[in-house]
Amino acid sequence: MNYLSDSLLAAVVLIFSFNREVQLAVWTSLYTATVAIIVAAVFGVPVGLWLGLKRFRGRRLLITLLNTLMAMPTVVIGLVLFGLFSRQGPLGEFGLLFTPIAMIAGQTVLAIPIVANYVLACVNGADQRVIDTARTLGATQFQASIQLIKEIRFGVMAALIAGFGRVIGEVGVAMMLGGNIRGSTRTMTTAIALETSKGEFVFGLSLGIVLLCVALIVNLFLNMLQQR
Amino acid sequence: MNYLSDSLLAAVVLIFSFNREVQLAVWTSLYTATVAIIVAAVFGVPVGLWLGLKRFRGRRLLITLLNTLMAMPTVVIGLVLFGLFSRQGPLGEFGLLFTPIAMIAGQTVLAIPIVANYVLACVNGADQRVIDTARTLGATQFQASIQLIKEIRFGVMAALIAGFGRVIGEVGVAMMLGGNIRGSTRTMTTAIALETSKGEFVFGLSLGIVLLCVALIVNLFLNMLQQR
Amino acid sequence: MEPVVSLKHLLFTRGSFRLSIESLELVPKKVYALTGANGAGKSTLLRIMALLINPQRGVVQFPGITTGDADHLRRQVTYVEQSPYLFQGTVSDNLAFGLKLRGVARQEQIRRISLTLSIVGLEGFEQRKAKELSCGETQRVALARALVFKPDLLLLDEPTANIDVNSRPAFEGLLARLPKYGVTVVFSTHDRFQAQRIGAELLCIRDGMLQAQDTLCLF
Amino acid sequence: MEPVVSLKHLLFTRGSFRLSIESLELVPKKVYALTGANGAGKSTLLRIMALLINPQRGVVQFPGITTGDADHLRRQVTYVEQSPYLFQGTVSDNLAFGLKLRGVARQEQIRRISLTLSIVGLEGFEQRKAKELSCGETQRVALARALVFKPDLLLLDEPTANIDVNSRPAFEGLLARLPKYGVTVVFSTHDRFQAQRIGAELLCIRDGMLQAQDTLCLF
Amino acid sequence: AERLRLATTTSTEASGLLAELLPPFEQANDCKVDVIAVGTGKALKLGESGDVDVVLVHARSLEDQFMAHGYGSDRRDVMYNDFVLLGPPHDPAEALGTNDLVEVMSKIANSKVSFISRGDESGTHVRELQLWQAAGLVPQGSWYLEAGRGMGEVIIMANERQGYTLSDRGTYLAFKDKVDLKMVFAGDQRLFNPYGVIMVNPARHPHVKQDLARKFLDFLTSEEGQGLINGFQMAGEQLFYTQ
Ligand SMILES: Nc1ncnc2c1ncn2[C@@H]1O[C@H](COP(=O)(O)OP(=O)(O)OP(=O)(O)O)[C@@H](O)[C@H]1O
Ligand SMILES: Nc1ncnc2c1ncn2[C@@H]1O[C@H](COP(=O)(O)OP(=O)(O)OP(=O)(O)O)[C@@H](O)[C@H]1O
Ligand SMILES: [Mg+2]
Ligand SMILES: [Mg+2]
Repeated sequence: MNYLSDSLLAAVVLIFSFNREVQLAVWTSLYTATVAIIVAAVFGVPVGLWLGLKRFRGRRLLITLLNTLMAMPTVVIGLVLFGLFSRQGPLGEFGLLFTPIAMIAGQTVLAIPIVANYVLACVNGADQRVIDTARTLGATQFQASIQLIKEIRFGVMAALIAGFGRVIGEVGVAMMLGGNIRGSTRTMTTAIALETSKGEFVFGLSLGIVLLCVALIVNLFLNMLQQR
Repeated sequence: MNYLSDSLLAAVVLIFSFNREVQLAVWTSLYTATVAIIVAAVFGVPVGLWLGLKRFRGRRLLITLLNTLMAMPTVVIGLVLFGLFSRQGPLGEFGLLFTPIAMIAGQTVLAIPIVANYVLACVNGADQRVIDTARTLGATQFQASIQLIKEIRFGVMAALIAGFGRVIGEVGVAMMLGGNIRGSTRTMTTAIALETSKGEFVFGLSLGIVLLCVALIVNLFLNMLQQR
Repeated sequence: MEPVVSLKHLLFTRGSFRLSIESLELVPKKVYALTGANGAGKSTLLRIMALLINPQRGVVQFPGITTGDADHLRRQVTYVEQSPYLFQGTVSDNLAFGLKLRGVARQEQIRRISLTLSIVGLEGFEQRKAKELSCGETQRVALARALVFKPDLLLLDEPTANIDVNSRPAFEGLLARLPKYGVTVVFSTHDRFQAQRIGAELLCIRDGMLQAQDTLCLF
Repeated sequence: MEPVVSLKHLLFTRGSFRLSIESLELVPKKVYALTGANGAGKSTLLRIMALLINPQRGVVQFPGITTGDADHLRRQVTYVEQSPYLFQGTVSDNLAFGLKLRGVARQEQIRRISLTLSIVGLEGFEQRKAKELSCGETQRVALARALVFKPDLLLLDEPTANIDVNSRPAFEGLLARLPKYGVTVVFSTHDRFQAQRIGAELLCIRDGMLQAQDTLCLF
Repeated sequence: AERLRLATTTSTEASGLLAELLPPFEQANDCKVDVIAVGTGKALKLGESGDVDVVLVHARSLEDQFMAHGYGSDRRDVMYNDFVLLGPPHDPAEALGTNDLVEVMSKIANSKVSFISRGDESGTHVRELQLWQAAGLVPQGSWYLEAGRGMGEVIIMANERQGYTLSDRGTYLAFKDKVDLKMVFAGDQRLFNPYGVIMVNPARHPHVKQDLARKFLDFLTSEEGQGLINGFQMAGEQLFYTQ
């Protein structure tokens, strides 16, 4: 087991050495994931609310499709967006491939079904009287939905946390659309994948521990926000 | 965009050609994910219930840790279990590395936090009176929990679906612990990764579409089960 | 004077339950008491009037209230459920909800909230957590939450069922006084003498139909 | 005869609310009526007796019921909440819950369920969905769900609050008859004459304390 | 049937060479070879920890280190192929037509057209760094992208950026029709790329299937094996050569 303990030790050393490259990768991971989760929330939360509240034909089918999207491998999302962003693709002229923007786009696509699904589950679990009560007090459908979000805010927060975790820990999209370019699109996860492919297991694992520490700090911070 | 439409076409051809190797990969993906999610449910559902029902010091910290685990890159899980299963690791003598068992173990570890978190969110959303009502009718704590699970069964099902999707779509654990051995541990996702690295984007994407079809069928089946 | 609400050729069915009302017009600034057995359809009728559920057939109109759209209408018609839902947060947050929607100024909100709370016998409850109230207190808060913005039509579902016996006269007095402030009240009740005490007009549901208003109501 | 439940030196506080009971013993096969203002602590006391919440101080014992452990005890003590929760599924599923736990045979379950439903005035409701009942129907099902396995101690929180006026005599008669079958009943109520009609002994909570049983109860 | 575990670089698996090479061996010895295709570094690591029986890689210096540490018990040269320099068809750095490798490298560096480096310490990457060194250059700047990815991915990136890169011939042939790149330089001695096969040391890892592993080494270096390697073609070109 000294392989695992070696990694732990290396992680501690890594954290306190303030290695420039590691810092940069942490930063890239953090800001792409943050932007992606914000954009995903803008789309995913309303979708989840809508599927949770409205009753219409085909609703169950849509939910099943949403569930299916959660099984989408990240590399497939990468492939599809690659087709969009590549030189020959419809958005090729903007030269977005292998930039953080392409990564963020992919991560957003990845996070939307997760956020939507989680919010849907929360809406299903929420007290059925919330919307009615708000409406009888004079709220429009939109205002009532906002009130519902407030009532299930812990669930929505959990949805965003789940999505954030998924995005910051994923590697397929970041690799495929970001390109793992040193100093620019290298994230913690692509760095880990790289070290692993080099056979530098201890270093890869210690980077993984650093990533988990970063995620822990973010979660502690969100947790603090929640408790206020 | 004919790269995307080509892939769609190729996927259709692929499905109806009943290619042996693809069938085998589908099967490997399916059964490892299924076993993993069952084992994950055995651990994850009680953890989620426990965190949702019991109030104790350090509970919020545990929940934060659980959230953090969701950010764990699959390759890191792969690395850690590699340390266990490798010949030099504590379980090395069983020679489990690069077998489906190792893959299943990794996928289980991956799915547990997801299932637990989702169940936790459902318990938080559930009517607070369920447990009390069951207990006043003579149920033990355990029987009352079972009743709670029945009441939130859609949420629990959603948790399992989310976990299943995550597991069947992941590639890091399958690569690292399974080894992508043709005819034995090659799953749909590792096959996609392989084809992508070969530059066979169309084939990779069409495999991705096949995978999504498989996931869709599984979800439709679960959906049918739910509606009965 | 135009009726506050008028129902015509109304039919509502759900499973084996069936509610049908040929015609009903409620006059402004009056109090109506709705009675009927359990499962007769009192709550259903109130929910229809509160625009929460749609009848399969027939029309529900509010000629005396607004010519605006449904969203305008909803600001004037409110409904207090039989087991009301209070929003998370404090009692004050709950009462402020409707006031905020109507753009009432902060200071005025505070004044009105404390006034209304004292009317329902909950002085000083502003900062209590809404989810930690007893049943009767919850019912009072829900009533206050509706009263605070003075609706034109107030629909109450068994509002005094869980109110303690010493406070009941005060509540009945309150219901009786509301028309003076321009509020039309419809409340359901199982207490056959309550309607008399308040001087409310009886509406009695039986066999899925409204009984003629002059027949003896057996509930 | 040993008391069914005995409370000693009980203190329960929550925020500014405080309930303290020096000593209370309930004799078997009697009916007790619990009264008090909204927020007086009726539900709290019932929940303590139902073992749902623990007092900060004092002991709750059930000498007349069982010498077994708490799980045994829970089979004999049951509590019907003020706004009861019905499990998903049918009315019959709800009633079967307690019977299954007690290992009652399938046939016997069906027999008892239909009998109990008719007692609470819900003949033929077996296959109705529990979540789609009116308020009064819900209250009846919850009562039936508790009655069906004949507990030793039955704690009811305002059981007739939402019951329609024509059915009330039947329910009061039922409560009055239960001791004959060996059931001790404690119910809370806001109807000061109900206790008299049933012949129940009055327990009156005021200022966080139980009033002496011989003083005049103002609720 | 017995199973032999072989860790190898992606190039041998992806090119299809192993699909030609393994079946005759498997048939002759009634066994199955489990191929784990990973980067050279990881392949050697798997050998080091005893999780595979045989490794087939191309990184001479690392292989020698591996042997020196006693992780391997037997190493043999199997075959070689070569590296080639790829670039965009219009060749903005005017590398085409130059005969000197060093000059080509400086031209690319001076043109400031993108150069995509593997950046993953693979055999190819190590060779690339040697070439820069030979040219007396330290590549840096926004034109020099260190991708940290596999060969195929890097070719795709070079294609997208219309830049230059160094590739092994096998992967280039596999990608030739998929990308808009052409070979701008090849054939220099310094682009020689030998593959070696190593049997993991049974003295360190007793569970290593040494008999089968030895047979595998023998087979690869036998006349039959060498013949299969020489006969293997991709896109009509021979890909690997034996000594
Ligand atoms: N969601 C629902 N789905 C199907 N049937 C329902 C639903 N809600 C209520 N019902 C049925 O409709 C009928 C009328 O219900 P309603 O709640 O209007 O009765 P009520 O007069 O308010 O009774 P109570 O005095 O018990 O409150 C009842 O038979 C009830 O079982
Ligand atoms: N979860 C809680 N947290 C804090 N305080 C609570 C909680 N539940 C109830 N209380 C307070 O405890 C007091 C007693 O509540 P309880 O429900 O026992 O009253 P009650 O006599 O049943 O009243 P009612 O007649 O309205 O049902 C009330 O002042 C109430 O606000
Ligand atoms: Mg009702
Ligand atoms: Mg109470």
